Amino acid sequence: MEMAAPQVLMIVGALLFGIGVIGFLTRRNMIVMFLSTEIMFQGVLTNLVGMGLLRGDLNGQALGIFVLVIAAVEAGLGLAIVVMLYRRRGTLDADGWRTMRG
Amino acid sequence: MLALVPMIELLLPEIVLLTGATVILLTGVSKTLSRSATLLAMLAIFGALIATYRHNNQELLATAAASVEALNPGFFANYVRMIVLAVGLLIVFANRHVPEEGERAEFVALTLYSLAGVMLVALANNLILLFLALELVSVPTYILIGLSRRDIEAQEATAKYFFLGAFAAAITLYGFSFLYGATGHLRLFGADSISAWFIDGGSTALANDGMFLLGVLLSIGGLAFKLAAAPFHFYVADVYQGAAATVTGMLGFVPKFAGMVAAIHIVGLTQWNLSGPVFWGLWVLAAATMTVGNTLAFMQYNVKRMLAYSSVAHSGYMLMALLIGPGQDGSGSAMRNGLAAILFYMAVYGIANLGAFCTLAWFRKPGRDDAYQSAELLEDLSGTGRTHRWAALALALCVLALMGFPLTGGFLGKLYIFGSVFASIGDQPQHATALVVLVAIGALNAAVGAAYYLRIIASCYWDAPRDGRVAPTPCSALQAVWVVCGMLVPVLFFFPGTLARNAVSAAHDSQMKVAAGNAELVARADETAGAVDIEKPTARSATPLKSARASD
Amino acid sequence: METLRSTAIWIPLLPLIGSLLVGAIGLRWLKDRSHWLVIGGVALALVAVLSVVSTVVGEAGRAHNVDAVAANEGIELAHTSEHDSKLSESFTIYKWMNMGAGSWLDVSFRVDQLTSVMLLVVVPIGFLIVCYSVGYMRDHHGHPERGYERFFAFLGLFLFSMTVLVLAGNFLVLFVGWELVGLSSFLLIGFYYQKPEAAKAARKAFIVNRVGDFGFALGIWLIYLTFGTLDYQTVFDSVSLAMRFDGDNYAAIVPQLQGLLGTERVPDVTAASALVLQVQDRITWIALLLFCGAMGKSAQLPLHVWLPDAMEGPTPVSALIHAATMVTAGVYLVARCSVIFAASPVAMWFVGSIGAATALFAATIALTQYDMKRILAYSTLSQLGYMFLALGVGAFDSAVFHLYTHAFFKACLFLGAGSVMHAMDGVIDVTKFGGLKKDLPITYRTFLISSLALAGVPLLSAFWSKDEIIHAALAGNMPLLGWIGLLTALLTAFYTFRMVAMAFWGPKMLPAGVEHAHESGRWMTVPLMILAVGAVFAGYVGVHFKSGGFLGFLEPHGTFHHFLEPVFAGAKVVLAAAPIAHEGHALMYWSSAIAFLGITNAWYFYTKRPTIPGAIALASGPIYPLFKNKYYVDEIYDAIFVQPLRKLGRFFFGSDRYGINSLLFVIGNLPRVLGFGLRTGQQGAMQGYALGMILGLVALLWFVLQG
Amino acid sequence: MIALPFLGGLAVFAFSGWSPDMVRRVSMGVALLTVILALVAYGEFDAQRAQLADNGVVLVEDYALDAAADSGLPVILRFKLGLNGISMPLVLLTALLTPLAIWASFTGIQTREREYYALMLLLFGTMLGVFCARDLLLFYVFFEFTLIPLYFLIGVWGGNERRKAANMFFIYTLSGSMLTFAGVLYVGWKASQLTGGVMAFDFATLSQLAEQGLLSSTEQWWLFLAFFAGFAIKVPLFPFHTWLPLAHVEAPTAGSVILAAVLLKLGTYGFLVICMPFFPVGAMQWAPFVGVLALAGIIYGALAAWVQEDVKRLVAYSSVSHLGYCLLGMFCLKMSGMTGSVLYMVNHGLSTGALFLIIGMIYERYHTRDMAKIGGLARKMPIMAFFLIFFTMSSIGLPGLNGFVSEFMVLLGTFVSQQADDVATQGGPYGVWYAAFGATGILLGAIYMLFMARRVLFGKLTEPEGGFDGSAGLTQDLTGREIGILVPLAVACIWLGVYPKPVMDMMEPSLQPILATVAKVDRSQFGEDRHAAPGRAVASDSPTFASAMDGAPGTQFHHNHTSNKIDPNHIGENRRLTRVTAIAEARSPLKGEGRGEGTVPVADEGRPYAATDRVVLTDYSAAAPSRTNQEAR
Repeated sequence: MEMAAPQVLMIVGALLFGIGVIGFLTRRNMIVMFLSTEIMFQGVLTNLVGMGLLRGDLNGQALGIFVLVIAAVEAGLGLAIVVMLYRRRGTLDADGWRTMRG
Repeated sequence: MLALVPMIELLLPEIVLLTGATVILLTGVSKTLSRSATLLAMLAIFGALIATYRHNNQELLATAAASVEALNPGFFANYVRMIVLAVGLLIVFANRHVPEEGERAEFVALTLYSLAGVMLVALANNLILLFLALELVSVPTYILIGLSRRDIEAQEATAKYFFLGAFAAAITLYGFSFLYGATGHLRLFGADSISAWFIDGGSTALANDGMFLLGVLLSIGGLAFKLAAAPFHFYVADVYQGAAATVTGMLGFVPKFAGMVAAIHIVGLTQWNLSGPVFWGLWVLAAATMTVGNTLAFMQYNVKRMLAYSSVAHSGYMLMALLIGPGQDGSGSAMRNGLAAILFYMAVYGIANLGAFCTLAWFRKPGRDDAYQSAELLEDLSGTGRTHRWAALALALCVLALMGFPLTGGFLGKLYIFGSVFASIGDQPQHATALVVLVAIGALNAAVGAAYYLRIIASCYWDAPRDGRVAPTPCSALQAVWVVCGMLVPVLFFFPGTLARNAVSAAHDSQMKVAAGNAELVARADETAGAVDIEKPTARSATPLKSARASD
Repeated sequence: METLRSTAIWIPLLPLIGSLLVGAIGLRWLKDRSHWLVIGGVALALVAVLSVVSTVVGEAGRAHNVDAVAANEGIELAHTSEHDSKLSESFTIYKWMNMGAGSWLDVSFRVDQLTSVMLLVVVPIGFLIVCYSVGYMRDHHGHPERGYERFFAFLGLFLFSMTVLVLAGNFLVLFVGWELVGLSSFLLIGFYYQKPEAAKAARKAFIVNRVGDFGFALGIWLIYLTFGTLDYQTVFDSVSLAMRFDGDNYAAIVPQLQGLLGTERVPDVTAASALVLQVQDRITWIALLLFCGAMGKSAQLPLHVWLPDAMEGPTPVSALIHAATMVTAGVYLVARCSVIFAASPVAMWFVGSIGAATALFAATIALTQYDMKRILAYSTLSQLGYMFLALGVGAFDSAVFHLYTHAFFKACLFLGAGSVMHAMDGVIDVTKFGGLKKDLPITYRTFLISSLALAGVPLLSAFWSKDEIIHAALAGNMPLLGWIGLLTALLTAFYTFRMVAMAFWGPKMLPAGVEHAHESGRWMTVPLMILAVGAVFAGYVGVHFKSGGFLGFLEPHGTFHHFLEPVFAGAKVVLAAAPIAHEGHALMYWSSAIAFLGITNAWYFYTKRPTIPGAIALASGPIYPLFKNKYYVDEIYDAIFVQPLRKLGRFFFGSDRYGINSLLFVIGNLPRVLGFGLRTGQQGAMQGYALGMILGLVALLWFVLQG
Repeated sequence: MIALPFLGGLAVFAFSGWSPDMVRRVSMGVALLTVILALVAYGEFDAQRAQLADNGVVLVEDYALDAAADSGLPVILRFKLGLNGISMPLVLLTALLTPLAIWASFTGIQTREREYYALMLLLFGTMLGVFCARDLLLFYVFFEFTLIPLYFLIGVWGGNERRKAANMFFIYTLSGSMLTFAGVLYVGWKASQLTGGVMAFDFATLSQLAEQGLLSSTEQWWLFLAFFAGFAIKVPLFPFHTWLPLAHVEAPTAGSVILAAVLLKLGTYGFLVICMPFFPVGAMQWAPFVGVLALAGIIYGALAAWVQEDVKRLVAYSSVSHLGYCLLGMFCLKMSGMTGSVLYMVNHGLSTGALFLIIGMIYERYHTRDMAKIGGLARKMPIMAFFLIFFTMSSIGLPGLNGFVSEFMVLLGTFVSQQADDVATQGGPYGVWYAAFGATGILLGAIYMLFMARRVLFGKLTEPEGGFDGSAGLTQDLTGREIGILVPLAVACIWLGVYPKPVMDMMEPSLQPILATVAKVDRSQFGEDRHAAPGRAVASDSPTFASAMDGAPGTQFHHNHTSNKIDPNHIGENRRLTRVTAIAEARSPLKGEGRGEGTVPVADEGRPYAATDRVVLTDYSAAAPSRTNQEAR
């Protein structure tokens, strides 16, 4: 159990990351898509923690903390953008935003 | 805490720039004060330039760098800084007319943040710092796109750029986590670093470490988004089209430069000792990027989209050189240097690209939501060769430079890239055919590129002018930018020396860094085991993986 | 020889200068005085010719050979005399083409007996015809025609070219003259360029000549390939050496070849024997290829088609170029290269056969034509055929002799026809007029004299030369050619007098619109008379008085032949044929009889019983139309060569447009196709983009981590 | 000299205040000044020629761009300019034609004069640059840059389909030259072995590269292909020619003139000064192929020209045909052919340039080039008729005019190509059949050119509705200015036709080293791969003229073989007469030790030859003719 912790964390991280990717690809609601990216970040975070355990130092967790910060920044920015888009269109369907193509 | 002073010393340009940006941001509270935003930005940039110039003092750097592990100062960083600041100055000027009256301060400040981000990317010697710097580059650009125009396209562009950017950032970061996980280090070069781990390992098991490779590949994949390399290029056209032309000019340069510098760091971790699959992976990436970019651009009649896809193609060319790396030369004379080619190319490309977009912005036409928007379609440009001949000439020159035509700096850029690829054949004889084929693909792509670039020139010069279709933007700063770009393009052909020399020493510097790390390792290896017999730190034949692959 | 050299250079230059001056200032300033410059130039050239010829004649006895003497010394030859009695002067004027390694092709001239004869034909007759043109190229009121000065400029150019041709000292210069006369001919035939026929005929002449020149050029290159030089003397000497090379004399001949060709080419016996082999291999090819050129220029079958059409040019042109001088260039060429031809039995056979075939063929066509100039043109073809026949049977001197006599009477005939045409306001169809005997007395008399000469009436010039030819043919190994010659002689007499009868005899008849037939002015009649005198007496340089000869006192083979002997000595040696014995004069009587038979028949058919010819024509079935339509050669050429080539050209052009360009279109649109495919990925949906990114990334990972 | 037109062009472009007249005068002045400089250069060249050993190259200038030489860059662009005997005539040609073309545009170009003349001057400078460059990269830079001005000249001032034409011209040419670019870099990289790392493109260095045999034959094969791609399209060689008629038809008169007269020569010049000396092995490997393409082009171009209705397109196709000779002469490996080839470049420039000028003059008057609509013009325009006939004759190679000399030399060189001589010890790659087919081009040339002359000049007068257009100050026949344009060309034609020796003297020292380099190539190497192993006699698989004649009776000889060893030069050379293979114990003549024993043929069939002992072949190379015709049993 103790021995397996890093690997478990890594697997969980990978799963989270995968779920985030799949969510990003499949959900049409922009907020959900945005949340999916957040899940991807969390997956990375989990992975980092696992790696840190594997390597036995704090570097991984240090990077993890910065990831949290960045995720927060992205969250703020993302929500602002979502609000802007919603104001313009009145919908959050990602498919609505494809006027430019080709 | 002792490290703090050297840290300040080393980061002085960035600090100046960021302080400037923050001050400008603060001036935004008052309308009167925000008028001086450009001036302040200029001051900040000049300040940063002066600070950078100071850093050319090697001794100063050496003493300071010794105590700060997270930074990687040197000519490489200085070169990046100088190019970024110089082009940044132009960008700031070019964008003078874009934001609305009240938002100029924010706009300028965000630009400066982004520039500072690129500089930090070059400086970073630590995954954390690298990642933060990359985010510092991209986050302001998300906002800039949204700020630059009010219409729906800009918003769509913002959304796409942001969402996909976050997506890609997550991928990059995932890659970083594996890099860390595989090696146990966050430091990139030097003692106790990832690259040291790589060399130290020196054995098949380590070099072939799946986790390490995964880390490299995921990182590069994420960075490929910034580079707009295929298949991460999808967003490019939409975003470039949506943003205001001058912001597009910036988007073509700033994030790409950051991505390229980061990619140089990441690939540099492997000492350019690319194992077969990685080599082929990058090979395919470069070939696909060139081809995809050019063929898609070939289909466009919207100049902005065309240039967007062409920027994809340019990434492809640069990836060619990235494949080569700094070349290998035990004497360290850094001949046939792919990195130098990239650095040179990037500068020329940035200028030409910015110039082209600035002329597009200068030819404005009535827009949908805005009062005006930049010229976009080919037909908007028709006859401008007669009505606005200097602007059209500048556009033509910039486009020719992008085409890589002789008598423009673009030609030298292509020359250096293709040349470095050829030069590296000697280093990698097993890849000789692949490299020659890659150059041939590049050459054919350049021909395809010529076809669509010519369309721009043709519509400027061949078609009859249409009355009232476009009118010049009354912004002398913008005009000044395209004048400067138009002049720099041929100047860079005839007088490439300074830039080229600096690019070479920058590349040389980054290689030295690697070599320095290696030297330490060699020393250590001698001390401890004494069994690892590496005469030249970067001798490739010493790597069994390589020879194993070659024998396949 | 410095004087000879400088004089010879002026022979072509003088007409050229006259011509250029007229061309430059004629239109604006000289106008109807344009002829004086050219006449002056030609007259001075004539003086130069006379001086050159007198030198040649004067030195004829002296052994003198600059080029070959050294090489010949000490060589045991069967006929060592060949070089001794020869005056053959070659001189280089300047270096022309760089062949590498210091060797050049030069512009060089050569003066010898053959040249002298040719000059004596070309320049005096040229002079007379230039004078004649002064009258001819005006209307009845003395106003010059449009393009008067142009005409004289072209005539001057022609004389320049022709003299270059005959003076040439190597094959290259010969080729230059050859092409230049082609140009002059082209320009002069196309003189009435507004007439589509004239323009067409001019082009045809040039192109058909080019066909011949194509072979000629190949022949020249083959000579260069074989001998490494184009100089006449070197080539001829090499050929004759090569033909003499055998097991006994190689030791003597090798140094001789080395002297000729240089030790680089002939270092030793091996090389010499290789060269000999090469020469023997190639000699037939060289001769045949050279003969191609001759066929073109001298309008021999099957390249004869241009000559009748060339009659679209002004009549003096027809007289000068297409009767007296240029068309004989082919004969000159073969005579000049007699050594080469003599060395190849195949070539000799070919030349003789072509000559005989042309002689007969052209005569049959001439029977049915109504255009006076065309009849004369076919007659020229036929007479040229005689000359080649003579060459083919090895009677080179007879051929040149016939060339010489032919020039006088045929020029006279053409000029006479021109005079008629002038009087008839340009009508030349003999069915449209008749009985002009009274109205054009001088023209009639001169025409009659030269017709008699052409018909081969005894004691007139052509009698001697033609008879020699037939004699040589019958005596040689191809007697069939002689019989053909005799048959042709009959036809010749007939068609000549058919023409005379229709034009001059019988009831008077004028074409519509012509009220009076005026005899031409002095500018025209004086040359006519001079030429008629020539037609009578020119032959006497070729005979000598000898009791027991023809009619008891005349014997063929006179001064003329002796004069030319050195030129053909080499060929005679190579041929190794016994000299033709001129014994027994039965043939002469027979041919006289044939001539009279033809003449009387013509007289009977066309003045006494004009219905007979029509009846014969009807009775002959397809033969008459065949003759009348010139054996449909033009049509056949058109169908076989011209149309298919044009079709091919169209096909090529089409394939450019649709083939190559379509291919290019396809290639050029590859990026478009690719782009179109890739564009489907650009649907604007960001999740699609993300999917693409992920798939790409997965592919990359899979590729790298697996691979 | 090169910079002056650039500066002039810029000035013309920049000063917007100038009236069109002023622009014309200034650009003409600049052009003339450049001509004077070119003449000065010629004078200097002539003066220095005697003292120069280095291939007759007169160096004018050499500096690396912005002193980047010491920067450690992989590639350095050097401005190394110089003239040699090959480039000098072409420089003079350019200097003669461009001002005339500018002069000829005075009436034809009535719109956007400033840009037009600026571009003309730009083009002028670039062309001079190509011919002067003594550095491959610099050559490439100029070579490429010529596209831009012409692209605009065609695109802006061209005819109806000008866009298509200009695009096709540009992209087609660029596609080819991109591959050339790759080749250039590869060569530079190879040369870096000689210079210690920095890529070098200096001609001198590159010829050293060739001399030292540092390029393998495979490399040369590919390099030739890469350069071929650029040059063949430029020339244009047969299947790559389709851009040319279109570009010619659509280009303005001056554009056509420059295109035909000078720009096409860039390709042939490139073949001559780059492909041949630097990749001699590649060149010889490709030579038969190039020869066949050239022949195809000669015939194809001629026949296609014949069926044209548009005079300009006709002349354009004639260019395709003529340039075939150029290449044929170049690769025939004979001094005569190569001299002829260079001369051909000049001559084609003169005569075709003049033809395009005349066509332009007609076009200005009648606004049509359709031969169905104009005819019989000799009646109304006798002076024009004279010049047209004159240049037609020059074009079809009438002796006395320039075309003949070059055509004759080229074909003669091709004809005797196989013959060994003191330079090309093993003979060239072509032979009688190449020349024979090439010579059909002369015939066809006469056909289509006279066809054109007849339709335009002779026959019934045909004019389009409304007669001629004199609005631009033209008279019915040529004006003094137009005569003034044509006369210098005519004089040059006559001069080169009658006395080309000075030009040939100029060329020879420069051609000699190229010829020597290529001639040294042992072509049996690559013949060997394809055809036969040593020790086996190989029958000629392509029928040759002489081998056909070998069958003639009385010419067959027996040889006494003293050994089975076979001269390697003969093995597998299918282009040469190889029925001989048995010169015993002969070593390669290339090594200069060609001293072998052979037997003199012993006669058969009653043709007695000296019954011989063995004869020592002292000079093997000079005995080459003997090798060609003997027969091995």
